[in-house]
Amino acid sequence: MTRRNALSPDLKRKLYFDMLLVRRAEERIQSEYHLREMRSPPHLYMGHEAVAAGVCAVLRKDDVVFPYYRSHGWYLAKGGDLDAMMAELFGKETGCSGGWGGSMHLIDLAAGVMGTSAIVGGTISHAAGAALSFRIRGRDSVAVVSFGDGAIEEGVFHETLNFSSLRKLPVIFVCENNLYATNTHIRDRQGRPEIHPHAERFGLPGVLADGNDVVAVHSEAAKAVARARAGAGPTLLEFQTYRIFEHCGINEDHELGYRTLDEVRAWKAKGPLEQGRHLVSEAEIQRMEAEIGARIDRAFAYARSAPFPTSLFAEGAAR
Amino acid sequence: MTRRNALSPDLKRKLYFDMLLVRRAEERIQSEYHLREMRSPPHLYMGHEAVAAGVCAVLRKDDVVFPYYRSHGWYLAKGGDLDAMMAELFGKETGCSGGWGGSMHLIDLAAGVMGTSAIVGGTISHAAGAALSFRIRGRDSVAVVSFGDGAIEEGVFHETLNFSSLRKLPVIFVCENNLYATNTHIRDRQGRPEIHPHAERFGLPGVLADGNDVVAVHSEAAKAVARARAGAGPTLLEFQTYRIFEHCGINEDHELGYRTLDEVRAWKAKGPLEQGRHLVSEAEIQRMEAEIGARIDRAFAYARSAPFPTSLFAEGAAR
Amino acid sequence: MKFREAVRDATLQALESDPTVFLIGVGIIDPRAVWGTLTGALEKFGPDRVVEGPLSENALTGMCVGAASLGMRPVLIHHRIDFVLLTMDQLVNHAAKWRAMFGRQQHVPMVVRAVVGRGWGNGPQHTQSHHALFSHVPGLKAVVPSNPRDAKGLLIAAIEDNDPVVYIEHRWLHEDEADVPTEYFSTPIGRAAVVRRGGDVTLVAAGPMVSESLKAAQALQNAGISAEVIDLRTLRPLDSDTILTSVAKTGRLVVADSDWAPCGIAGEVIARVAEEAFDALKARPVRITWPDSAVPSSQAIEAQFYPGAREIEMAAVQVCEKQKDDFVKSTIKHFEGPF
Amino acid sequence: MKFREAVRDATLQALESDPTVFLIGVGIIDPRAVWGTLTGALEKFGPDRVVEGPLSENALTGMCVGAASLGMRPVLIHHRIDFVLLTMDQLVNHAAKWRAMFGRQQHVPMVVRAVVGRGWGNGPQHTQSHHALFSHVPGLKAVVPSNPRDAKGLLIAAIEDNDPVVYIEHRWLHEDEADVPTEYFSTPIGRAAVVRRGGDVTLVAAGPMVSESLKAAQALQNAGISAEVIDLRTLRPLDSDTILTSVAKTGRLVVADSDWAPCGIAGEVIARVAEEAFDALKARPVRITWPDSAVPSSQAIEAQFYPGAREIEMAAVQVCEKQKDDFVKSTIKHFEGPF
Ligand SMILES: Cc1ncc(C[n+]2csc(CCOP(=O)(O)OP(=O)(O)O)c2C)c(N)n1
Ligand SMILES: Cc1ncc(C[n+]2csc(CCOP(=O)(O)OP(=O)(O)O)c2C)c(N)n1
Ligand SMILES: [Mg+2]
Ligand SMILES: [Mg+2]
Repeated sequence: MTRRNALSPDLKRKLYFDMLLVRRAEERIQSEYHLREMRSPPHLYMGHEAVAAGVCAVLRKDDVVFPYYRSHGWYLAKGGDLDAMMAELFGKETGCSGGWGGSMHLIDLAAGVMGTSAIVGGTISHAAGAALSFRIRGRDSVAVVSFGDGAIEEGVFHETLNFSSLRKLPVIFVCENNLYATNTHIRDRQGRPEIHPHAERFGLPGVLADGNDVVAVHSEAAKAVARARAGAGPTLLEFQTYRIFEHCGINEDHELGYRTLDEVRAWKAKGPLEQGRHLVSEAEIQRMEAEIGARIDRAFAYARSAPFPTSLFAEGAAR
Repeated sequence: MTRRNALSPDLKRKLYFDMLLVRRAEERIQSEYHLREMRSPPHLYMGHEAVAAGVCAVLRKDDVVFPYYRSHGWYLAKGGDLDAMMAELFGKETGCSGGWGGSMHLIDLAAGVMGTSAIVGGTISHAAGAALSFRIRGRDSVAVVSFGDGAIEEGVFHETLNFSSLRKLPVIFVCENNLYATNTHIRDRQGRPEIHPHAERFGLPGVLADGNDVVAVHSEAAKAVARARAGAGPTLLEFQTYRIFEHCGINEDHELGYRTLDEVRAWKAKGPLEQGRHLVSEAEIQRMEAEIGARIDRAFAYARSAPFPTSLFAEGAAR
Repeated sequence: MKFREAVRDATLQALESDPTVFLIGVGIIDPRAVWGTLTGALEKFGPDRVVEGPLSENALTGMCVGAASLGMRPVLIHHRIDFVLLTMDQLVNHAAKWRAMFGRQQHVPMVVRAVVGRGWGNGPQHTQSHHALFSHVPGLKAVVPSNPRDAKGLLIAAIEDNDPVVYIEHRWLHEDEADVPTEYFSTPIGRAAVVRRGGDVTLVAAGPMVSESLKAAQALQNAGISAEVIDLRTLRPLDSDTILTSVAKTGRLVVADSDWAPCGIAGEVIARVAEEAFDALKARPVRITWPDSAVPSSQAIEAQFYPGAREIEMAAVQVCEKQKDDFVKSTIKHFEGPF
Repeated sequence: MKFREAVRDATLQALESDPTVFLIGVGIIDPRAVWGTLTGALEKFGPDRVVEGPLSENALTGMCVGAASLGMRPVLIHHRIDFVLLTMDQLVNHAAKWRAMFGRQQHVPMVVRAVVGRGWGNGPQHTQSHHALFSHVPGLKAVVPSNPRDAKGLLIAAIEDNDPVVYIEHRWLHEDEADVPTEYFSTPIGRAAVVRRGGDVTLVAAGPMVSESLKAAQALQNAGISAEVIDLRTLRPLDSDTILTSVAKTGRLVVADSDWAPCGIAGEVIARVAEEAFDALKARPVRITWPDSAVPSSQAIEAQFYPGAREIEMAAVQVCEKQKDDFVKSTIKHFEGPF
């Protein structure tokens, strides 16, 4: 298992690198969005990076993830192709979804990134179905689904927990609790605003951890994945984190008044990159920045020069 | 409050009478069903009588109940019209739903029996909506919904508990846990086959009681209703009970093999009328039997002689 | 073989021949085995491939989408199609979108097998058809067998298909009997069948209305009208060619559908013919559908609800004016229906 | 007044004039106030009548049924109509059945106000229309305003109506501006409007396709074709009379619908005309609808998805053969659309 001091240097680098890659890629999306080349609604992951990075670091290639629409982080951390992701945001034919999906619908089957949904809670049951298919086929792969604190208000969350527990399916439910659903606070939506207690009365473990501490995320994910792989059943992981920018779009939004600048600042101070800073040396960070910068330059160049899909009908639409 | 020894003689008589009325009415349905005059699928309440009788005894006329399709007991205990119920089962124009609903869709608005649904879990959210309307209008009425142990597997149960707790709505959730959904045992359907623990993590109280002990039901219902009326919010009541006959229809069904005759016998032995026997004297029972028998005779005669609805289109259907 | 036995035959053969096929649904391990359509399945294939579901139709549907997107072929079974309304988000927003939304890398080979109820006062919530809802949405397919042979062939075809298919099964037909090949075979999706040849009028129907149309055609023959009868079999994609070819010959069209008219399949057939074979039409096309009402429970008025052979026959006669007088002679005697 | 301001106007006036009216929905207390359509509502009427809902669309819909069955008039608001698919069981199995199933003792005066998205790569799950689904089911009503005046009048009518009404609001129209009476008024449900008089061809449309049809009519005039334009306004119950009267005059019909064709409202209009005004038709009726596909995200192909004035115009010219040559002259110059 992975107690803090037990992390290998490679793992530490990987965890930090994956978080930094997401952060920098989204910062570039932010800075170029005004050019109106990327025309799909981006739900930025910035602030959540530790969750995807920490969980994906314990997954195998044959494990599958079902991210929600806030999926950039999961797509990249699970090994999704950055060029194809940017091409998708640019609406290009070589995008990971051929230009049909946009930012909310990323996929990379080779990397085990299953399709994402713009319907809140839409893929929670998909992950259980994937886990059921592993069971039927006698594989030891696991399925992971991520969703927000609002998604647990959808009935399907409870339906799926029940069935997954009943059948001891190899599925891990990752709730990224960032306190808000769009701009409504969890206390205005839930009778008892805590996520992890929902697990226990379906008969599965529910865990609470700091979602901005990538080491804590990694450690809880490792236990849950080991449990699932061993056939002991599902786990619900609640990771407390925070969305830094507006719900959908590239801007800050404290001026809307639903949250204060102080609250945002406080969370930024304990952000995943800040907390994870100890994992790597200054020199390593320099190397990472250089590599990541180059990758992102290439991805944007690729996306820009890629062709648009030419015909709706070529894609199989009938007149 | 109503501890056993604190029950008034009138209340004791009422509790027993209401249970006996349901039992005898359904026995008559059973014995005459083969005549093929009653052509709608009956979900007999026999075995559950204490739940409806115990809960309805604490309700006011302006309180509303949303029974599920297994509704004969609730309809009668809340004061629904027996003649109109039987006419409905006979498909007659003077039936409580004009012949349009049948056994699964009873209603008596004057008595506060709201419409019932043949969709499992279909009226759980309706009760919360009724409670919300009381809140908006500043009334102190309460809404009660009944449903089975299978209904809690539907997402809407969890969605509704959450919202009701959040808003502290005057609604009481009554789960009649008879161990089976149709012919599938609760342990084959639920990861943790207990109902009342679901309440607590939404922030409302969950109570477990013997649903075949009408005094226990009455006592728990009284607390929950007082709580709701006082504005302190909803309660989930789990009453353990048992369905004596087949899920839908009039026959015994142990020969199907999903449950044993011994199990049925054991539950019948601790049935609601058996456990409630102490509430009334032999002489009182004689009087009740006579009155109930006369009422049922009248209701069947009424139903038989009542006219059929004459035209689909008179009822507003368009060609 | 009976219709329900043909459904069972298809199910067991599919489970036998393809290890990725599994069954899931509420109450499918019930000893009554969904009116006997699954008898023996659990014993033979075990609880991993005959999966009892909790009362969680929405999640079960999403689980089928997830399993199918990983290469399984789930068959989701509902005792009533009315319950499918709890799953529309997964069917329409997810299953139907998965192939297009990800640039055709994903596909969802799942079957939703849903039973339509009728009779014995089942009432408004246990008797709906709703095949029009599924026929509306690109990315879904919908089939409605009218006889035991197609019950087997279309179910196997649905399971083999790489898109989500809604298989609509009318309980009313469960006891119908006919010869059905015992070997594994499939009936192509997207092809209607001309089940009776005729030259004066085209009667189009699906599911339970096919036998009603055939009865009507028989009666029309006595009235000197030769009716061609088309069994749609698949509602989406609709086989326009077979319909248009027939109407090009007959010039007259009556469509019978066991569903409500507005935005229904009967109207769709008429719209296509009007758009694509307008010049061939010699008379107004006619729809025979349900009254615009819920299905009542009472036997007294339920009897007025379902149209049948007589309504089809009468409509056909009306569109074949030339024979109207013969009609009055030939059929008035047994025309005593509600409308 | 802008379309979205008209929606707000109707909402605030209804809350003001009837204490049984309340709003409920996911994110309706958001400072952005559903694109400004609810600005000030929370402040004025408080959290008991502007009820923020958790992300539980299905339960919220059932709560509206329950509250409405006790005499309230809930207005349930969805940021996207796609989310209504989570609530079909409550809408179709419950709200739509309540009046009939209990012998007309119950009624459910609720409004489902649902917004249709379009543009900026919203993609397959945030751009559907689905008005056909609601138009299919007896017991439901469906309205689609095409302009700010009807946006207000139809919303007030929907709230006053004693049956469940689905109010379909195209975000595309939110910024459209027109004169709207400031007082409380309602636009009758079930009545279409003839928004332009003409004698050669009838163009039928709803919602965003109305302005496209009017543009087409303008262009057709240059081609010497006089088009009558009908705004359906209500999809269920459909105002057949207004359509039939117009077609009786013009003999030609083009129906434009922002939805998929199969079992859609355009097909329904054509089916009714074919059935009830067959002899009046001089040419094949034509549907202008969406391609049979999900709505793609990429701007490059999304541009090919939505038909508009040009497709309507071209279809109208085709059904008015006599003017075809004039057409080629008059419109070919600006016909460069995708198809
Ligand atoms: C079923 C459904 N309802 C509503 C919406 C609109 N919506 C999109 S994101 C969102 C908030 C979700 O919040 P949460 O689950 O906490 O995830 P977060 O965006 O905070 O990461 C809402 C209400 C939707 N997309 N799907
Ligand atoms: C949504 C839905 N799914 C399935 C059914 C079929 N069905 C009718 S009753 C029933 C069992 C319900 O069991 P429970 O809730 O425990 O109530 P009980 O009948 O035992 O009193 C089922 C599965 C239905 N009517 N509605
Ligand atoms: Mg959130
Ligand atoms: Mg039960």
